[in-house]
Amino acid sequence: MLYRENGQFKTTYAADQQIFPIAQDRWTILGILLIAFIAIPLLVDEYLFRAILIPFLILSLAAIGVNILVGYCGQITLGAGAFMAVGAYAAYNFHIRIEGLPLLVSILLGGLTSALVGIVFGIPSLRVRGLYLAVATLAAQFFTDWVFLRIPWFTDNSSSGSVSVSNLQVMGWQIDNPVSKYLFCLIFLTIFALLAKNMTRCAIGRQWMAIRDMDVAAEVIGIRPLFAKLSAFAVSSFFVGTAGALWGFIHLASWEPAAFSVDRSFQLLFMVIIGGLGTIMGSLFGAAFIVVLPIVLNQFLPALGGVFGIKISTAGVSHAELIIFGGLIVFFLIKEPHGIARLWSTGKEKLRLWPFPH
Amino acid sequence: MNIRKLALSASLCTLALTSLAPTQASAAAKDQYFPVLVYRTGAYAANGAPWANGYIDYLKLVNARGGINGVKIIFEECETGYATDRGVECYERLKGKNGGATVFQPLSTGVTFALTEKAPVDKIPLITAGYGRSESQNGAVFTWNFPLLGTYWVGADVAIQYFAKKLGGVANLKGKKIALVYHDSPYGKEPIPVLEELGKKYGFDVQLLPVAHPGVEQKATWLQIRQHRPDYVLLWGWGVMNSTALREAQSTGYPRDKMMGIWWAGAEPDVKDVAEGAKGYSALALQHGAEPDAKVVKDILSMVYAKGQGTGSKEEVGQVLYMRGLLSSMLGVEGVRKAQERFGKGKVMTGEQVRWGLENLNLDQKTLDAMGFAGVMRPVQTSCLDHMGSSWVRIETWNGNKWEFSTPDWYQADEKFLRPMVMLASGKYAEEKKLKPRTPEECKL
Amino acid sequence: MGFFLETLIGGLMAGMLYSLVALGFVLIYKASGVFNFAQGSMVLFAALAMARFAEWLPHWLGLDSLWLANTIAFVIAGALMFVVAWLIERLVLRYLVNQEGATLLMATLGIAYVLEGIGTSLFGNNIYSIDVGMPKEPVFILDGLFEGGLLINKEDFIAALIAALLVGLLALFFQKTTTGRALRAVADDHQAAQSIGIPLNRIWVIIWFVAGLVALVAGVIWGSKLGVQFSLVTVALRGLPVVILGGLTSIPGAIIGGLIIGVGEKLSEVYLGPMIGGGIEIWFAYQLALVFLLFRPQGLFGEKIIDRV
Amino acid sequence: MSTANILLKVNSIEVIYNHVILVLKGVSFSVPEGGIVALLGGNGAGKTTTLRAVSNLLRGERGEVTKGTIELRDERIEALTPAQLVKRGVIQVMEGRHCFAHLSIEENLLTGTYTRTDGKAAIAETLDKVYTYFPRLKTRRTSQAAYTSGGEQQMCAIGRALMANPRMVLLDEPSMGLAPQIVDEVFTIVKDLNQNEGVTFLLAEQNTNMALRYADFGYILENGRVVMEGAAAELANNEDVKEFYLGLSSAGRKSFRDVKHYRRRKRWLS
Repeated sequence: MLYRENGQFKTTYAADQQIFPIAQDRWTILGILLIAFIAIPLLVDEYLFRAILIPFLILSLAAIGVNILVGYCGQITLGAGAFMAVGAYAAYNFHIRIEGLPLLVSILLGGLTSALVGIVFGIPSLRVRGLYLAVATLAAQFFTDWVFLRIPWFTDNSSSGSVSVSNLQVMGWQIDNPVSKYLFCLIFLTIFALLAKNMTRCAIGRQWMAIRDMDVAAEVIGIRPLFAKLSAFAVSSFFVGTAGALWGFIHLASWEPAAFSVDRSFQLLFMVIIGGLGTIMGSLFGAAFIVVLPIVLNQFLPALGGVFGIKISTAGVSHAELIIFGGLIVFFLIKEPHGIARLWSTGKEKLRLWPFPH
Repeated sequence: MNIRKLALSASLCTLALTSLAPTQASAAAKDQYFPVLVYRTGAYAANGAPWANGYIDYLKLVNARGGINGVKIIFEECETGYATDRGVECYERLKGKNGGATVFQPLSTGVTFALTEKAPVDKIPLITAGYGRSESQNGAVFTWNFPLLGTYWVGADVAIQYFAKKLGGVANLKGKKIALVYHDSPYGKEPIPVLEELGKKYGFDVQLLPVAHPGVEQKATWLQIRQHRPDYVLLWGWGVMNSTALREAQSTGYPRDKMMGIWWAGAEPDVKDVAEGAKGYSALALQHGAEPDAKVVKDILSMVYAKGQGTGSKEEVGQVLYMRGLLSSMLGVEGVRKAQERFGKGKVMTGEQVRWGLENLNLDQKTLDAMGFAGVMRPVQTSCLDHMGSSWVRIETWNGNKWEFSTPDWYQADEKFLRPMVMLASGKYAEEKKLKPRTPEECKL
Repeated sequence: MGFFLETLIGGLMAGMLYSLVALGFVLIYKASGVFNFAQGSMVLFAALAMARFAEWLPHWLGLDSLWLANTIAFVIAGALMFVVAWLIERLVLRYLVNQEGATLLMATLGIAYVLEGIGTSLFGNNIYSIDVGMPKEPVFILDGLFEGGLLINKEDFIAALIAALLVGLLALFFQKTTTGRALRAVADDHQAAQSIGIPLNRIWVIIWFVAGLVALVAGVIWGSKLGVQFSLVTVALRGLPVVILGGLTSIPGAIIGGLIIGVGEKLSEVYLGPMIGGGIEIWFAYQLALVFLLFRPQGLFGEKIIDRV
Repeated sequence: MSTANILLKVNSIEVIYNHVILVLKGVSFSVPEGGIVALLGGNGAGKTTTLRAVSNLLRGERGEVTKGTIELRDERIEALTPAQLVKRGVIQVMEGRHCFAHLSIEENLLTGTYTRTDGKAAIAETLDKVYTYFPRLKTRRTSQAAYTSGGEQQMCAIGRALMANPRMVLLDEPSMGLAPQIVDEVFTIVKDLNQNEGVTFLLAEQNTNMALRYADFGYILENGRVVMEGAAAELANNEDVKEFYLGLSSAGRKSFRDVKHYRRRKRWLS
């Protein structure tokens, strides 16, 4: 009953083109943002910040990037981890090699470098499609893994290949405690999500979607596949690379190439598919699902076993975690192949009609 | 969705969420809390599990013996899967529980690197017995890392000493070829600087052969070894990589008695399935080998396993990795015991106090004998500036059936050679992090 | 020269094993349009079952013949793979008819996790060996021609023979049977196949079972060579460049692709690796596949991608 | 219509897609043995959904029959799989043809025989018969289906269905995207098959004119409801049908300016 747009009349084009055309949505989003920026930093403890919220924010950002490429432009990628690595190592090199370069600039330059590399690895997409492309992007993954392991220059000649950063600050704001790290990532995510949302609503976004839905047809009506595909690769890699830089700088502070292994790529693809292809909201849902679920299961199962008086061994817990995690993924896909975002919009649809079913 | 379903899922969600929020530190903890990072699943489970069992069994033994001056130990496992981000999550989850963690032992070089940045903030010592970053021996810079008993640089140096001995002196190393087959990760890369330095010093050639995680694909590596016929192969693997290397050596006909493994490549899971095929293969032993006859092992069997409280299977008690876990555990416990001497016997120690204990460890032969470690390890003494303590290495050989010590010799790394490298590397780290190394005066506080 | 030949032979042998993994991908893709990322987990699951039953059976039944124990274990593992195939159809595929490729791919990743979890909790997490009596020691031939002789690995050789035999049998099955044609029809269009009365359910059980058997054979061979352990799941990643190089729908493609990749990666590692630091074989395999793809986007033997608006 | 020879009886079915979208709101009709029945209506009227409900292909589209019954010779068939239905002699030719793109025409036809158990000779005989009805297919037998023309693909799809030796064919939009001449050809063959082989057809068509010319009986669907039914000739002469579906009115062809812009629903529903 509450969720109705009755009485909200659009009198201008601008009003009709808003991101959230329904007033209730606008209030909800505003409320969520307020909670995220003000309530959470006041209420939440350190563990939730470090182990869940910060990884969630950063991986959401990466998932948005992947979603631009996979969900909006239809180019399946299994190399997202590689672009995170490029972003992180590039930002690291800018950070240590150029004295006095502000942190923000380093991170964004990391993203830009990743975008350039993304364009290079996007070139095969002009020729190769679908699953073939997905596997071809794995080439990027394994190649970057190797590069950062083998070429000492990228890791500042560290003997182990592991690098670390410290004393991070932005314009005098020390980013050292969990709250400041959380807010820093949150600001990034908010701005980038808005950016992505708008990008997908304008001409370039429509080009991507045209390419996704039928590239030959899109080409026929005058969309340049070269430009559309490579721009999707560039924008996507920029997002993913920025997320990678944040992952390295803010979350881990010390990392090795294994932090961006092929597992990470799979994880990101998981997020966008579980969350919903072609929706920004879905990337966030997916990231939440994939980040939180294993941790919850890991802690929840022993507790659950305790209720029934069963003591589950650590190995047993991780096996059960794997089984349940895999099972839930399959379950979700069966229940809603279009992802959590679709579930969300179906829910909204029902709410609109409520109390009538159809 | 009907009401029942809704209620059920809501209550499950609440339960899940409450399980997420870690129980906060109770004001006065009564027990000493040891978090245990383990991996019992995944590609490295075969090696991670016995280590973890040894680690926990020793804690159980201490409790059975009445605790640390009466203070009982509680512990909790967390599965990392040998993945850095899972390890970090485990660390964050466990560090604040039960009044705060005593020490962390990640058993992963990658996790160690990540935690090295976090431990100083949380003031929790990291024990990395036989692994971790080699330069963290310098306690002035790495104030919270304790690579007790030995670092990889020690291992590399001793391996070369052993080769020299077999060849009849360091002079004969000249012109020889030594291949390093290593796990392509920070762990595997640790020995490279030392080997290259030593190569320059003695005039031998180092051939680097990386093997990608998890190490099941080594055909090309061993073809190269067959091509270059190095005089010795140094195996720096972990988990399934070790047994694969031995199988490949067998199938390309490289003599196993010219292969030498680091101490993480010298345990039962590495050779058991290759059995006869691995005969003659040697590995460094970080002080101990398989010690089924040690008193501490017998104590564990009688005081823990006999009561049905053993963590793993009985057969594995006393094996190499089990002993390694047990030793690591013992070092942590002794750190607490030492700290109690200063800060109050029978009290629960904080991480900071335990650090003092670890920096002032002095396990002489008498203490070791009393604890049941006679013959397992040699005395160890640490200081504020030396976080490793003395390091002793033996050489064990697989006879097709079990590990045995082929020679009674004990080796020690060449401190005169390694110390400058440690200082250089840790100095670079301090400079990067803008850290001010501790002075001996600060140590006394 | 001798060394070059050795590397070449080593590459061919390794390639044959990759083909075996690739074959699993191709079979399932061909018949159901599902890119089955769970293939690696199926290899692990099958190999674990085989290894553990071969170890347990002598205890349970008092058998002392290794051969008999292995045979029974193989049959049991095969039966398990049938159960797995049936369950996958029953619980997953049935509900995902007509979904997009990405969704199906994700579902197989979910299946992979479940299989890994169940496999390791049932059968354990250590390194187990499968002893099917393969010879381990190397043989040196043509001593006179090359210094030190040519190294031939009997075990590899037998493995390659088995792989080739299996491939031949499967090719026949696909070319000559009605089921084979129905499989291809299903791959093209689930719904149309359904509409003309091809029972998707049965077809899927068949094909997943066949892929399971291929996984079992692959698992036994790899397991006998390297031991059975969790890392076997990564062989799937070695099989991927093979499938895309050979074409997702082509059985001969899997073979040729496997050989090309095997030889390519070993030669590159041995000759190129030392120059640029080593450890290059995995990405080299992928790059090699990519280069081929640029010329033939559907893989060497893949069905032509048909563009009609 | 006497009940004795009714082959298919659909009784007020309701279909919901994705748990929220109600598409059919109580559709009832029946198909007599040996007849050609046409379901007519514009886009989104529910024709395809009705056919899918009968042939049980709804599940793949996340739809389900929530109310009503479907009976084939007095047997309830809602719970059967498509394969079981084909065994009972009911087969659907889907909208948009759906030939197996990578198979040749002949292979396409042969896939239709999967459910048959009467041996190779019988199959070869059916193949010959299909080729006589569709001589075009014979000339293209080895070409890949994807590269044949739309008309050939439609023929291939119908031929493939015939290979199963069906008693009843559900034909969805056979005229879609085809030139009028080809449409004629297809419909003529349908009529021939109906008369010579006794195959019953249930036809969903937008091309009302063409459909009514060949069908015996018609139902008009609008918004998921049957709004009118009657013998084909009767429908073709109905004023409203003429006006709304055939573009004609009593005054002959009208200028577009005079076309009514509303629909007299009351009259439809009365």
